[in-house]
Amino acid sequence: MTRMTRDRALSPEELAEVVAADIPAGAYVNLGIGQPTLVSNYLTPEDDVTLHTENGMLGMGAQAHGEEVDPDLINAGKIPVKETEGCSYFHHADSFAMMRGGHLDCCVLGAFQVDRNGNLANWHTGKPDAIPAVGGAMDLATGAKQTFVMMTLTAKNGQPKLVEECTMPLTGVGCVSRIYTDQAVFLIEGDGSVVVRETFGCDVEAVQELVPFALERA
Amino acid sequence: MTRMTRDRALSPEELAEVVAADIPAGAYVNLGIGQPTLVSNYLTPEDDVTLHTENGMLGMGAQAHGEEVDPDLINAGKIPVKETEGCSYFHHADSFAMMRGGHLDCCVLGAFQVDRNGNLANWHTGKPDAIPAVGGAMDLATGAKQTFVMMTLTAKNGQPKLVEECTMPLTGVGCVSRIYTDQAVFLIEGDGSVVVRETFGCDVEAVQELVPFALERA
Amino acid sequence: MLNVVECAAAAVAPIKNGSTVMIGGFGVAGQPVELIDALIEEGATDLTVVNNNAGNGDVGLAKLISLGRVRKIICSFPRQADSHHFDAKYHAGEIELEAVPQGNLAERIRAAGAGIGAFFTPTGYGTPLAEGKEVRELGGKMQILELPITADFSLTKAVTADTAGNLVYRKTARNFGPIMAAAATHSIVQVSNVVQRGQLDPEVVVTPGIYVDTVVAIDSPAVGQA
Amino acid sequence: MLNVVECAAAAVAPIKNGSTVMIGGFGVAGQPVELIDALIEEGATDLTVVNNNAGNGDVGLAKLISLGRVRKIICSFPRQADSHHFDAKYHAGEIELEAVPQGNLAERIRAAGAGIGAFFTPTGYGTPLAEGKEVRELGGKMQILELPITADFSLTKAVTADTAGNLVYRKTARNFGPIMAAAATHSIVQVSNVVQRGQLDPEVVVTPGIYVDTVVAIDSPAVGQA
Repeated sequence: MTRMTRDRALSPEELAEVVAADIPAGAYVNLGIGQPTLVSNYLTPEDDVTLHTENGMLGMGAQAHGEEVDPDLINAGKIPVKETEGCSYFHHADSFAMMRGGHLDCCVLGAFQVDRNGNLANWHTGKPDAIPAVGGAMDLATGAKQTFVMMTLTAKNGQPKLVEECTMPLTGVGCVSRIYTDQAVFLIEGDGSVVVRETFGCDVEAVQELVPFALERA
Repeated sequence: MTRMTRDRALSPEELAEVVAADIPAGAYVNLGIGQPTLVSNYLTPEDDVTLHTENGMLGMGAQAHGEEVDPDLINAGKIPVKETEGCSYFHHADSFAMMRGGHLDCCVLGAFQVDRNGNLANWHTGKPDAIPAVGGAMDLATGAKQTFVMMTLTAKNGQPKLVEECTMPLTGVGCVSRIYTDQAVFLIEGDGSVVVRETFGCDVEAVQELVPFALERA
Repeated sequence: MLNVVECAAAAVAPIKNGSTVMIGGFGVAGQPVELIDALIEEGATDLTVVNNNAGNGDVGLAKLISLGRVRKIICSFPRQADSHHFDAKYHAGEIELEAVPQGNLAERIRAAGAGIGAFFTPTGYGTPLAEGKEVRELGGKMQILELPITADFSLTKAVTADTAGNLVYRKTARNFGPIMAAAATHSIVQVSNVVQRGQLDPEVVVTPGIYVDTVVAIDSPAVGQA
Repeated sequence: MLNVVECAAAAVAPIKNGSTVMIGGFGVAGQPVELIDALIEEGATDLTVVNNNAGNGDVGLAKLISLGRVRKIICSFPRQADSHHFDAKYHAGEIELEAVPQGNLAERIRAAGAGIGAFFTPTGYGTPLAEGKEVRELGGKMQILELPITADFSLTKAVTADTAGNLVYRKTARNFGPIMAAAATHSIVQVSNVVQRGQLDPEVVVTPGIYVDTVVAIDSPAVGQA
């Protein structure tokens, strides 16, 4: 696969296309709620990727509209979806067993913070009065063979989201293997080192300025 | 229900009829391999008893013969059986979950020994060179709401089978609630006392002579 | 033995104050709306509720919570855009919350039905939801010990029951139904229709009748076609 | 991704010496006869086999054992009227046996597929099969800790596969098939026929295709009619 060269930070849609290109043909994948859902728009039939939704379906199709909407057929974000040929239904314990048993090749999740050891924080801001609501995030982060994160490199307030050590409550320990951001793609090596695989519209030095530890070059 | 009066030790078939009469209407029941299987001959449609077979079926029917035989439809004793209306199939983990989760009202098992505390030995003679083969006996004995034992009161060599304390390797601890034998029915009370509910063709004194601890009268 | 009752009120009548009640559904799919409404009418209070969420909008579980009838909720995702009734009770200290990762919730419910006393899982290790839980390394992974979630009653929804209590579901409305029916001491199921024994193919039964205590047929609004 | 192969020999070709192989079936029902025969031909040795039994008569698993290709067997019921090949190897100290209560066998296989690191169960407590196992009282019952049984390969039998790998089974031939396919790293399934994606009703799929690596269609002798 040829890497596209880009001369600016990526839109969420463009980033979704980068992620989609990295999902191997034939993979079983769970796309988290929000930005990761966009990835499905860039998967082609030739990719033969099968989508899992944790509320009990393998082979989830595209969003349903109008008369296609069936209230008994929704995804984990509670959005009506369609079937694909070869899909199947199962109950919640079987669905999470599928995830937790390491059968999904990959899941793509959003994040508040990821640290150099692949620790993920994406469910709780840590504010003392926040109501904890985790859903399936911990199961996905821990259960999939690979966990990809899709996020902006910095928060709206400019704070780094790729950090030395997560300060927010964790979702999973050492579970993230790649981070896709608007400015760069990072590979988490597992020994505390993080490699910049590619940058978008900037050079590695510019990315380094936004990350509070020393990055490795690809 | 009127208790029949009997003037002699019971045949296995007669004993099976006694057991069948004690199974509540509407019960879900597992009948062990061997003598307990006879109980099914004395269950009537009015009893509405549903039979479970641990190889993955609820609503097991009678033994299949001739052209009814389907190699894909067998019971736990590997004997061809038939369907009943309202039956269902499931895999082995679901089948044992049904048993182990306490959903069966009753199971009926054979035994080598039962002791006054309801401990059961029915899978292994304890001979040092014997090959251990347990099958589903431990799951049944421990998982059903009630475990009934069907056996002769004494072994072929005259040794008691209802004993102070099992000497053979156990199948389950404190799991037996009733013992149906050719000479008497016993209720295991849970505090170490055993009540003679009824006798067949003999009096309680004669039964007491065959049991090495003091029995209680009903 | 299966009890087929005439109305939702009769189905939920046995639910007493202080009961633990599992409620099926993920979003609207599989939500036993009429049974929840009957429970609201019936009046039992001091309830512990097990559900994936903590109520939406002003109806159903949200209404039960707003009426102060729920002492504790065990769920994976309480905070939603329209969970204002739960949010208010929670911030007022009037409802207890046990937040559980969704897979642990499902597996703990399954464990209750399957007679599993406890299990180790990697999900949640190293997070605030594992605080105080036993930790052990197994198979090269750090894991935490989780206990079954049992219940006195379950309220779930299926599409068809036969008179032996066997159930089939429809699409993603299956979700928590089968495991909750198996876990609860007394399972109550609303279905769209009841057929005679023998009318369901034994190969496609999802919940065998052994797990079903009470069934009520309720005319639900027509669902879309697949 | 699913690999549909032409013959049983191609299906079992990846099985190497020293592998752990789960073999489905309970009695003849669900027994993947042609896959076992292919494994015998293929020659892998020093195998650990997980099955409910330890072989019957002189064919299939019994033959594999008689050829000295099985180092260890994990099963619930090795001793049978016609298990003479296993019996002889066992008494000669030439095969290792792990005897497991059938429900623990099924649940341990399920645990491997479901990512459960270990679980507590009352089954086996106080018996010789619990010797050396950790004991804990949970829910008022004495329970023992059991570990998952994992495998490199599974050989199972279903009736129909679609080209997405989804499987349906037939009657009590379902038995260990679904849990073994989920537990093994590489699952190999023989079916009577393969249909196109979309030909199986998604509501009745028993094993979703994610659990299936290799499928081979084999003309089996016709089975009886229900």
